[in-house]
Amino acid sequence: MNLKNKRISDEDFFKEREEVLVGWPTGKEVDLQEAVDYLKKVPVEKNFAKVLENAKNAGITLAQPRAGVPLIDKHIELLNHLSKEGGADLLPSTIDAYSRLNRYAECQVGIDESIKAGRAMMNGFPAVNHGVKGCREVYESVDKPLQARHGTPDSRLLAEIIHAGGWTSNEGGGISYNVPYAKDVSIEKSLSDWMYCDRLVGFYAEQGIIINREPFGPLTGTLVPPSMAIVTGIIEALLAAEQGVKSITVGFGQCGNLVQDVAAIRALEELTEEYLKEYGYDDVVVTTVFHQWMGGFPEDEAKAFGVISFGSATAALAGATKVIVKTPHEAIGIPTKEANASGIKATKMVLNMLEGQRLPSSKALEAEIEMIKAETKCIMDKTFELGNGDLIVGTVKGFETGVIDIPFAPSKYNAGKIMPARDNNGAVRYFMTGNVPFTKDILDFNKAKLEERAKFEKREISFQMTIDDIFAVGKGKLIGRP
Amino acid sequence: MNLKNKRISDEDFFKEREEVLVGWPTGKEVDLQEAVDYLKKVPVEKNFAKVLENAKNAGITLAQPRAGVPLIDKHIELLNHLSKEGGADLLPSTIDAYSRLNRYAECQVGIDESIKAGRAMMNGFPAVNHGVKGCREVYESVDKPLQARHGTPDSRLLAEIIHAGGWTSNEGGGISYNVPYAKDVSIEKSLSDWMYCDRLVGFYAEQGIIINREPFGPLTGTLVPPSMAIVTGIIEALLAAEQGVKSITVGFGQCGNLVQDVAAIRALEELTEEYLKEYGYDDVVVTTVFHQWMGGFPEDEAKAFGVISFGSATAALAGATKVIVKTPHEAIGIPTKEANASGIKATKMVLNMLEGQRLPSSKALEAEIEMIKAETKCIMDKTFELGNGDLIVGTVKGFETGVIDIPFAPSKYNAGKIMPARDNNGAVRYFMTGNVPFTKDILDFNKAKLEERAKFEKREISFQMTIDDIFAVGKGKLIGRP
Amino acid sequence: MEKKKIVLGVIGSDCHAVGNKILDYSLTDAGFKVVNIGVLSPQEDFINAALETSAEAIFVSSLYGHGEIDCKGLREKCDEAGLNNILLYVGGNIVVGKQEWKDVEKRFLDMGFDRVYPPGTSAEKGISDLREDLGKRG
Amino acid sequence: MEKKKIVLGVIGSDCHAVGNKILDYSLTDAGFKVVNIGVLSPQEDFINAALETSAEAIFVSSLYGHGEIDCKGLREKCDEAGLNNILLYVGGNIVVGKQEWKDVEKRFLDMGFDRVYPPGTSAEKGISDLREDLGKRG
Ligand code: B12
Ligand code: B12
Repeated sequence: MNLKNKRISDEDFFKEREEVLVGWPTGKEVDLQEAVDYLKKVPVEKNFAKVLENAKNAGITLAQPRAGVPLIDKHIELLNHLSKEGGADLLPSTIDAYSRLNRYAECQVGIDESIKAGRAMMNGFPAVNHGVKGCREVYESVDKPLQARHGTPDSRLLAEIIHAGGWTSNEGGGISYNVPYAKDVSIEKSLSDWMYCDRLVGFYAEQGIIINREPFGPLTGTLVPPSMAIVTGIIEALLAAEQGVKSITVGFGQCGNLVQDVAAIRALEELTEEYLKEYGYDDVVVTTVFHQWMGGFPEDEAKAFGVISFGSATAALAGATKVIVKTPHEAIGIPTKEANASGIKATKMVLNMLEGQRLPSSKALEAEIEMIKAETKCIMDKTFELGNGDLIVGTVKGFETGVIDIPFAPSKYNAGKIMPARDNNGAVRYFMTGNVPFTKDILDFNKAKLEERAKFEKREISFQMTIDDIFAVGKGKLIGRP
Repeated sequence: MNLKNKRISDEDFFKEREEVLVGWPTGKEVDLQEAVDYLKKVPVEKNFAKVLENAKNAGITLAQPRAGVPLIDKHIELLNHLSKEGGADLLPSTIDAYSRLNRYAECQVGIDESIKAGRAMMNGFPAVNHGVKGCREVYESVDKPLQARHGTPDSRLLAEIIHAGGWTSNEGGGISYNVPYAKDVSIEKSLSDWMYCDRLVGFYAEQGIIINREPFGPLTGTLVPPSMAIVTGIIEALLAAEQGVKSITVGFGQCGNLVQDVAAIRALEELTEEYLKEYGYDDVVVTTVFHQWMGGFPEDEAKAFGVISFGSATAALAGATKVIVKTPHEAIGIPTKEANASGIKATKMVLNMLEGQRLPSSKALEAEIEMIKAETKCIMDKTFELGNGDLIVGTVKGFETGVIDIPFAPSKYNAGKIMPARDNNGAVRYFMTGNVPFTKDILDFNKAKLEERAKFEKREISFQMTIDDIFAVGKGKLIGRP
Repeated sequence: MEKKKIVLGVIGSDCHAVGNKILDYSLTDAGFKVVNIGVLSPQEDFINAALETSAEAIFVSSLYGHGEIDCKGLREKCDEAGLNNILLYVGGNIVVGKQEWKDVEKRFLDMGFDRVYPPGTSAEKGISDLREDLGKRG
Repeated sequence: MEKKKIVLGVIGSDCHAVGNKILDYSLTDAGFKVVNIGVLSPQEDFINAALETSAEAIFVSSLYGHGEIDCKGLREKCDEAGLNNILLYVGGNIVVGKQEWKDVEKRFLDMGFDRVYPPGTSAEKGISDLREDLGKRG
């Protein structure tokens, strides 16, 4: 393979750019120099990177919802509701699923049908179709920083349009927006496309405009063991830094065991900073995001509030820079703006009550942090080795060989050989380790933890445990006991 | 004073009993021997003491709502809704405020007006007016153990009627159901009346029937420092044990700092067991109850869910045997049965997710436990000293001298000289210590903690801080910052 | 100028003491002379205190849900006692449960209260209304 | 007896893979031969798979909210392809947002689906309905 982890040259970038912008007519609206001027006028309180950095320094946790509807005026109404009524600190624009596959013509159908039906027929905001103009209209109508949240393997045109539109953050990455979201996209292709997105942000940084980038930590949202999620975060952070990104938010989706979750956020932050330093990226600001439970939710709204609030408490106790908020409608469908605001309100109440409080350092917490770090290091070392020191090559080979392996992912480029299950305290462990290159100590530890549970439940460790765990939270428990 | 902490003799008890039972016509319905036979048929799963003991052994936290309406059929409907739809593990019957003052004639007006108006005109279930028959009707129509929850300085007749009615737990105590609830009742009088209630439970115990008793830990629910609450719990536990009570649940109302709250529950449980052992009560089963935030609530229901869920998480992490559940209507009024059930559902979701998880032992937690124990010991020692070894005498004198002092209590027998405020992490500390006999170390510690906050907020430690703290949770924060 | 006198108390069998202490503090701070009869106060205590001190207004709190029963007839008793036109304010959680505020307010206005406050009203709101109402009377 | 064949997949641009894997496991476990075309599957893939394998039923999942657009015309295309009377089931989170279930069900029944499932339906429910419907056909 040709792809290497190296800053894209200006020549290559601008050549690629020409192809990208013709992907849809709105591409013509992007004029980089004009965009730089526009972005220079973004005030501090509407710059995603700055708001995150300030929160990190102040030691507080910000709340951000997910939200997006197809039509611009409705989308503005929605975001303002979430900001003013809900009290969101950061605003999203969730992009619809057609855009995520670059099917902009289908988006147009969705927009038209939504206008006709008088209700949203799409699950997000088709930013590319609305163009720079539409994105700026949204940006100018809200009072908080804006970020695109999606799941797009090839988000190059989207990135061009949203950033020129005044949106100062883009979620995603070559692994995290491919493997959980796509079936047929090669890792090499998505890494390459996200290199472009990162380079664009790097370009802006060179013009003095800091735009935030956020790898999608939860991946499939389904029992992803912390170390595997952290590996993808570190890799995407390193790749982004190489392209000149200066503000990176690494993320993790709640697993449900408080100590493990806090340990994961701590390990994620520390390791990302260490790796960035080790590879010579000294001026990157690293912040963290904790996602409230990303798996199947209970249908009952009161129970959903319980899940939401527990996630908020964990985020605060972990000291995450921000928390992504779920809603009481999660199990059923895209929330109304009221339901969405109520999720934010419950979240902020808990964050406010826990402001400044942290899970105290303890032997149990330290041990969990060490275990997560040790697991992560095994995978990272092997990945670098597979790439002969090149992280892109290593990552592609890592997936090929199953050294990196995301449970329940739809991608055919993912080995799908590891299988997670909860231990007797609800922490997520590796039940089948596939080709993940763990030391014997780590393998033994995972096994012992699961055997403890098996013994307690008087059954064998088996795939049935995993299935039971997948349904457990939806049914009102953390652990899927028989 | 004549009152001493000594088991009431049978003679005195039965003499007093005659006076008690004529307090209202329904007193005639109580026939102790018949009641013993009735209670012997209570199955394990409907015996409050047994269900608590089993939960303690299993290490799980049970959820109990508050609830009570004036009419029997509506009350039964309510309790069944909370049990079946809400998933409550233990059932309450909250007694109305007229009954609490023994104004049974006014209760009758309330019952009649409620029938006339077609809606509840009273804030609880008037158990004395409904008599043994009414209480049994309730008991027989539900599937979980029943407890009376009230705030009655003189609950003797109530105790007679509910226990004969099959209710196997009574909340309250000579301090905790006087000082926060009454203005003019002397401590001596309420201690004496609660001696009777405890003796009644002791009498049943001698017949082989274990009834649970629960001191009301939260007191005024308003910034009560942990050690002061724990002192009242220990005293009431010791007094109850002297009368032969064998199952005691000591309680504590959430303050909001996670580490302090967990420390409080741990200290409460350990100290109560130690004191009971020290004074020779070896066969008492001690369990704990954690009350979700007892102060002013936010009006917004989503925020209320946040408060409720955070309290549930604390209860679980502390390993409390049960948690008393608030509702999303708390700030406004007595909840509908639906709102009440939704509070339980949010609570149980969090308890289930945290089942088996505990706040790990840490230096911070141990230090907080030690501080609470040291403060408690100062007050307990002085109380015994004031009473020349007699706890009843000591308690009465303790209140007279302000050695025991409950903030914001309406009772004129309470000194009202201490004033609490939150420190910079939200833990409740003594800001004015009145006559509470703390060592210099403890005084310095409390002061230093509050000065940390004062410095952070750039203002003096003052009553304004306390006021700001009182309103803070209602306004969506824990600490009342300027 | 002499301080205006306000009778303050929590009516009926109601023991909620915290709001009462805060109102006392805030009214005093705002320059009123507060006659605080405290919690668990029958109607008679309010009236006697108002008579004894020639108060301009009575602040009734009811938190525990029995407000409707407890407040009934207070205006009439005030009139009988010769407390003509004394300002009667009521606040707290004055009815049982979450009810439509418009209806609740009307029921209490009909009972003869001059001002009726929903849950969570700040002391400041009561004080500014009081200043306005007293101002009108001169 | 030969195993009955069921085509299983997630329609449209939908990547939700977990339910699909569970359904595959449960249907297989229940004795069916599952032809799983996976996530992100266009209508054509369902039809081709059913034609190739002579399947008895098609299990369509749609989770992400575009179910209504994605499912439109599937029955007609089945008919055109000669898959007469093939059982069409659909489940998941098939519309955008929380809507009245009765209306949603009707819209999908009108589109020609034989069974329409609300969010959170267990695999077992689908399997027992399938047994019943196949039973009727003999
Ligand atoms: C995990 C998850 C994800 C993961 C998916 C990872 C993966 N590749 O699988 C990630 C994070 C990637 C994700 C992405 C998105 N998601 Co999503 N996701 C969920 C979530 C939380 C759980 C889904 C799940 O795995 N459940 C567990 C499995 C076992 O259950 P199941 O899928 O429901 O299937 C069961 C039953 O429904 C039934 N069933 C399913 N199909 C059929 C068919 C038949 C015939 C029968 C009988 C039964 C049946 O059987 C299964 C076994 O019991 C749900 C909400 C929830 N349920 O709590 C949202 C949800 C499905 N997602 C949603 C959305 C909108 C998205 C996104 C578009 C946007 C976003 N929020 O980022 C993208 C999708 C992009 C795309 N192209 O598809 C919405 C859909 C909204 C709607 N319909 O109105 C939901 C409902 C959340 C919400 N309330 O907003 N998601
Ligand atoms: C703390 C508390 C208690 C403590 C009280 C300790 C004490 N002695 O003070 C304890 C635990 C003992 C208690 C007991 C009971 N309580 Co209680 N309690 C509360 C709680 C949580 C907070 C009250 C409080 O202190 N707020 C802080 C103060 C500063 O605010 P405030 O009192 O509302 O006063 C402010 C304003 O309302 C306003 N205001 C008040 N009066 C007036 C008057 C005027 C003229 C004006 C202008 C303004 C004004 O000014 C104040 C300052 O801003 C409330 C619910 C809530 N608000 O969240 C329930 C609540 C008041 N209690 C309630 C009930 C039912 C009871 C009990 C009957 C039963 C029970 N649950 O155990 C017993 C009462 C027994 C009795 N005889 O009175 C109900 C009342 C229900 C209703 N009206 O429908 C409430 C609303 C809870 C609920 N939703 O069920 N309670």
